[in-house]
Amino acid sequence: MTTISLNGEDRPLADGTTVAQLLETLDVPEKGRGVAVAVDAEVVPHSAWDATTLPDGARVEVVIAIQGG
Amino acid sequence: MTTISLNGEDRPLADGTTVAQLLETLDVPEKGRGVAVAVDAEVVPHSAWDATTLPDGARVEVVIAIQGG
Amino acid sequence: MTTISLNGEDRPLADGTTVAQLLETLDVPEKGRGVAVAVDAEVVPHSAWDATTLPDGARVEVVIAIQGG
Amino acid sequence: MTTISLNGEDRPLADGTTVAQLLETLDVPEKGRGVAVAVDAEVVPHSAWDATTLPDGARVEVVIAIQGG
Amino acid sequence: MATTAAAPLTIAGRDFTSRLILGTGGFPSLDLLESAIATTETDMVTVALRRIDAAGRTGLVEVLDRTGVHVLPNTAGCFTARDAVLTAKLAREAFQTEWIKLEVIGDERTLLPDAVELVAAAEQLVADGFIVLPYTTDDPVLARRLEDVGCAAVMPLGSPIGSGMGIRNPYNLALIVERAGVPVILDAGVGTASDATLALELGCDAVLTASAISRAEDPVAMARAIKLAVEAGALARGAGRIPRRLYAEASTTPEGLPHFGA
Amino acid sequence: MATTAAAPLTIAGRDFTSRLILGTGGFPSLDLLESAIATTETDMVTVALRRIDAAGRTGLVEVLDRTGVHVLPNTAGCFTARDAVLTAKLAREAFQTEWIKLEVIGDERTLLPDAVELVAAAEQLVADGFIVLPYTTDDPVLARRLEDVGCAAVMPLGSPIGSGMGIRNPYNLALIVERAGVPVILDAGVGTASDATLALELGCDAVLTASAISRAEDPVAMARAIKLAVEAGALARGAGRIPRRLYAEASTTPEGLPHFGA
Amino acid sequence: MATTAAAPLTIAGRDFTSRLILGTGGFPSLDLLESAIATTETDMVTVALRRIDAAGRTGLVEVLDRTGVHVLPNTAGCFTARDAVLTAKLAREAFQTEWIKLEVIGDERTLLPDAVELVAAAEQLVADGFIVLPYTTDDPVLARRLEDVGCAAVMPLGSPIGSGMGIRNPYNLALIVERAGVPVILDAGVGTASDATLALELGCDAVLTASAISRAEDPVAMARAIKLAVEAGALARGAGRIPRRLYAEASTTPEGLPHFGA
Amino acid sequence: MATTAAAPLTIAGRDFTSRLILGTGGFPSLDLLESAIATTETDMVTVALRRIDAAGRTGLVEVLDRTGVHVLPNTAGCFTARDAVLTAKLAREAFQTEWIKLEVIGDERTLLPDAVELVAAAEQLVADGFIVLPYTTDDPVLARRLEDVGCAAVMPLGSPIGSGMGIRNPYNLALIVERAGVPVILDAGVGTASDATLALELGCDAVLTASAISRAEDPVAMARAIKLAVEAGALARGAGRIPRRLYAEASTTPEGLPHFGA
Repeated sequence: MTTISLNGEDRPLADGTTVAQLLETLDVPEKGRGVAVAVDAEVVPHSAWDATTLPDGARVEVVIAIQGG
Repeated sequence: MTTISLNGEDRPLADGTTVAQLLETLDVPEKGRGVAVAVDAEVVPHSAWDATTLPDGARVEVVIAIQGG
Repeated sequence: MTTISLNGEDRPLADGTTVAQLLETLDVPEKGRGVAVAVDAEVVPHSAWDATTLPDGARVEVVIAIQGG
Repeated sequence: MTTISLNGEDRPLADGTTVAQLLETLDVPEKGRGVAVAVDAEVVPHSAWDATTLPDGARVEVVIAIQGG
Repeated sequence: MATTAAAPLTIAGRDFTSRLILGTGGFPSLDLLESAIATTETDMVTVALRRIDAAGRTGLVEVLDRTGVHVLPNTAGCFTARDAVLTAKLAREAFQTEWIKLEVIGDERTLLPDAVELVAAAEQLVADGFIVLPYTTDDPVLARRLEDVGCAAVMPLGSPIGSGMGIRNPYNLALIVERAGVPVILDAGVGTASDATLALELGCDAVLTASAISRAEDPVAMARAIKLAVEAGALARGAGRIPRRLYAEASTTPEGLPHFGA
Repeated sequence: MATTAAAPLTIAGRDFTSRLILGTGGFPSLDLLESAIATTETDMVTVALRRIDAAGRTGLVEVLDRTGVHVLPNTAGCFTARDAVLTAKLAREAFQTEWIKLEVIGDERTLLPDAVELVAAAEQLVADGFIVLPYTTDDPVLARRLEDVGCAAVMPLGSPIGSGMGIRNPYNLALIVERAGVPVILDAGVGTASDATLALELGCDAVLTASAISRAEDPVAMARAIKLAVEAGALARGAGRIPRRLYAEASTTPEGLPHFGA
Repeated sequence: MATTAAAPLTIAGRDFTSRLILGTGGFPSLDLLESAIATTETDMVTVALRRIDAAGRTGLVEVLDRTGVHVLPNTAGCFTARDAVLTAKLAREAFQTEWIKLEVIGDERTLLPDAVELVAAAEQLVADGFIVLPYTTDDPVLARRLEDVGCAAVMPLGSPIGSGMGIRNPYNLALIVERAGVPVILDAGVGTASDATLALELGCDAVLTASAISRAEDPVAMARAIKLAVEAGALARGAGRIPRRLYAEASTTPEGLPHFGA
Repeated sequence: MATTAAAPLTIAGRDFTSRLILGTGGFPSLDLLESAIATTETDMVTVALRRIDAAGRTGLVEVLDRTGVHVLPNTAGCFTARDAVLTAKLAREAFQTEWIKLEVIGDERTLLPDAVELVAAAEQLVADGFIVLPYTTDDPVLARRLEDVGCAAVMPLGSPIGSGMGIRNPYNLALIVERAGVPVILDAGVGTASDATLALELGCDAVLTASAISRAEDPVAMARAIKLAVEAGALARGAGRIPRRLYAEASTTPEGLPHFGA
């Protein structure tokens, strides 16, 4: 069992869950447009979402475009 | 019996009352300094206060210096 | 022989010259549009240009629209 | 024979000349008040003027208070 | 009067689609004037009157006829009520119009209006049936007096004619607008587009300008600039601007900021 | 850089037909945002990034795609160079763009930029291949530094974000413009149309505004007002305005005045 | 008229050592008024006249007598030339003085002067032997007219009475000063010390203020501040200030900078 | 920090009775400088350092010793933190003082400070035991940073050195004052007395000026003017000025007006 911090809150995950799998649980626009992911303060490119598994204790930030600026 | 308008309010006076006599009934500074009198929209000089009697129906304005300007 | 002052300068005229005749000698737009005439500080309406003769010594101002304002 | 750069210009000096001796050749206020000296971009404190000799090729800056600021 | 961008400008019962009145003075050529009239899409232009021997036949009338603009003659150059009234009467004959932009000047160097002569002239002209649009200072009491004697609009200055100094005292203009029951037209002082925008934002119903356009290096470009500026100002006035604040007001919410650890 | 109204705005080799950049913050609805994009005819809008659980799926991306505008993500809310750089990298992924509006804030109440962190972040991002458009103070030396480290434009403020105070120090803006070799974009402070016009007249190449439009009582009307205001300002800048004078300059010749006797 | 700090202020042949005239309105107590008179070292104060039954015996006359200041009665509250003239005549009797500060107001909310009534009243009072100091707008032509009808000074406003908005249009004040042949006294609008300094720097010969002092939290401290401010302004006017420049002018020579190597 | 006129100005534990710091640059003669020191009653003056062969023995030191003023050397002319730090160390030796007015310039024409180098230099000098008074822009965040790194005061500009343009952005100065925990000294931009008064009214604790005095036509008269102006501003700040109002606030009661019939 893996527990990550997702946007500041603990989230239990199945071991070996990938970034892509995590995003499927969120309401993300098609092809992840306007969305980005950082794991432990490193950006994970879209191209690596499928291949990147989330280790236990990972601090994950998933951000999306909002109105601003 | 004479009735004048003093600063907008009716005031009964003995017939033949002079401006000087009227002023004695008011709380006027010594020698009338800072005070002036108009009867029927004409100024009555200090020198004429003793000699000027107030006719019935006269509109009398008595003004005094206040803070202002 | 009549002499008028036209816009500040003396101008000899045949006796009985009308305002309309005077204007013919000037380069006035068609139908006098944009032009006005005063004789001795009185405006002469267009309708009276034909009938108005210029007396000797008349001070005549003929004005025209220019760019301005 | 020693040659230093004094305020950007070459200056020949006897070997072993000290900062204090150099200053004697300039028009410096009493006790060096308002005056400071840097040798090769290091400030030489007043207390070291007597003891500091100027090596050949030294870049010496002698500054004085002027009106300013 | 309140400005509504959508509604037309109405003066003395006449509607205007443009809120820009063009002064014709200072254009290097009639061609440029005609281009500026076309570019600004103005409905109304001012003209002056001068002795025909000094002016010659000018061609101006033909331009005005061709463009079909409403002509607003002025009394520029008059220093007394008497001269202004006589000039207004000449203008009425010349253009068969009751409309007059009333100028009574009190000082040659600043060309500022003379309040006392101005009110006197306005009274006489109104009594004689004129539709009087007086060029006035930015004095709110004087503007009110001019309205009270029957002027169809008031035309306060922003700054002296041709100075290009814009609106020197926006507070006074705002006070004039607040009280006015007739259209308020900023007259004099516009130097560039933003001055015109500001005038409308302050609540003026229209702007009159000559020199800012006619004496710009490129009069036609400036004509278009000021046309747009007037539209922008009228729209902005109607759109309800945000309040001024001393501090910031974030346009992006601070909530939901990501945290990247220490 | 000199502004020519006719020529397009070019930033980092990309041409823009509009000189108005729209911030998307503060619009009461996405419909109003979409209307404002259409009305302003802007080519480029800013967006921010926030945690998805706070923001939810917003629909914003769909609006952006529909309108086809160029997206300029920002780093709003960052107080350090490190956070700003990380946020910029997230933005690059989110929108597959190297463009970033760099904000590094130094004070919560005024949201003013922190000069030191800003320069540090700009250097890092430029080195990392970003096209950096930094939100900066109106300090001419700082603007120059940002250009020197490779920023593609500089975005000085007129006054604090959302304050609506306009351009508080036009002298500084003029100094920035005079020296700049990259586009100068007024960012922050626009409260109404005339502020935008003035920015262009001072030589700014473009204006970015959000709150002035999104928080106006009628955002679409204000969108149109500011669109026109920007065009007016660019045209006026190019048209060569008349000089400012202390005294008047008659727009009507005094020659040829009629005389009516005594 | 030119201000020389050293020379006394002369109005109608009477010399004043102070360039500050104190309005007595608004002081919470006669004691504070008396302290303010002492602190400012003013030579002249204004007073108003009101019906004795409203005012009661005020004690004001005694303060004036004690301090020995020259009394300048005003016509505050008058809206017509007729009322102002009558009030001036009452004031002449009350204080045995020909001096009158002439106020003819045109609007209750702004208390701005009515130009037409003001000139009419000034003419009548001058003809009747008064020494007339009219409170006027900042209109240079009106100021000139008032001088021409024989006023002993002109008293333009900086901004509305009691507004504390300072000098809203310094250009107009400068134009008034330039042309004036009588003393120019800034009347109304001073909110704090710098407003008074600026008035003198612009060339005003004196300043009249009431509310700025009488309604400050600490009237005596503000009295001293404004006294010093007036002296500072008069001195600065005479001292020949440096010109304004867009760029810097080093106060320290760049010559002789030390070099510390690379 | 809050200014109290009565309390002395305290910087780094040292009390000053005067709130005016005099820059010595630009005086046509040492005699005039000495007179200005005496007239202003200043406690502290700035000096610069230059190569002795360019400057010669100047006599300046003797004037400083005679007048007994506290000497504040500056780093005028330095464009990098390194040069400024070295210059500060020379100054420390020359005057046996830890006090330094830190200038790190970023642009020759405007002589505006370079924020990044300035902060770097300040940090080094504070670490080396200096009492650092940095000349800075009017950027509130930068001022706060300088305080945070240990500066003993902050010296924001009003406008460029020697420009005489006064305080171009009073809002920024007010923001600096609001947040400052160390004295705020207006440095640069004063052109005449009212500028100094305004600085104190805005809450500055002191004013530094050189050119306004030294380059005035009559430096001693201007020295006195600015001395009084500073005192006036400090007093006015403490006295609690009246609020600004758009409309008038009568200084004379309308009650009790006499009525003279129709």
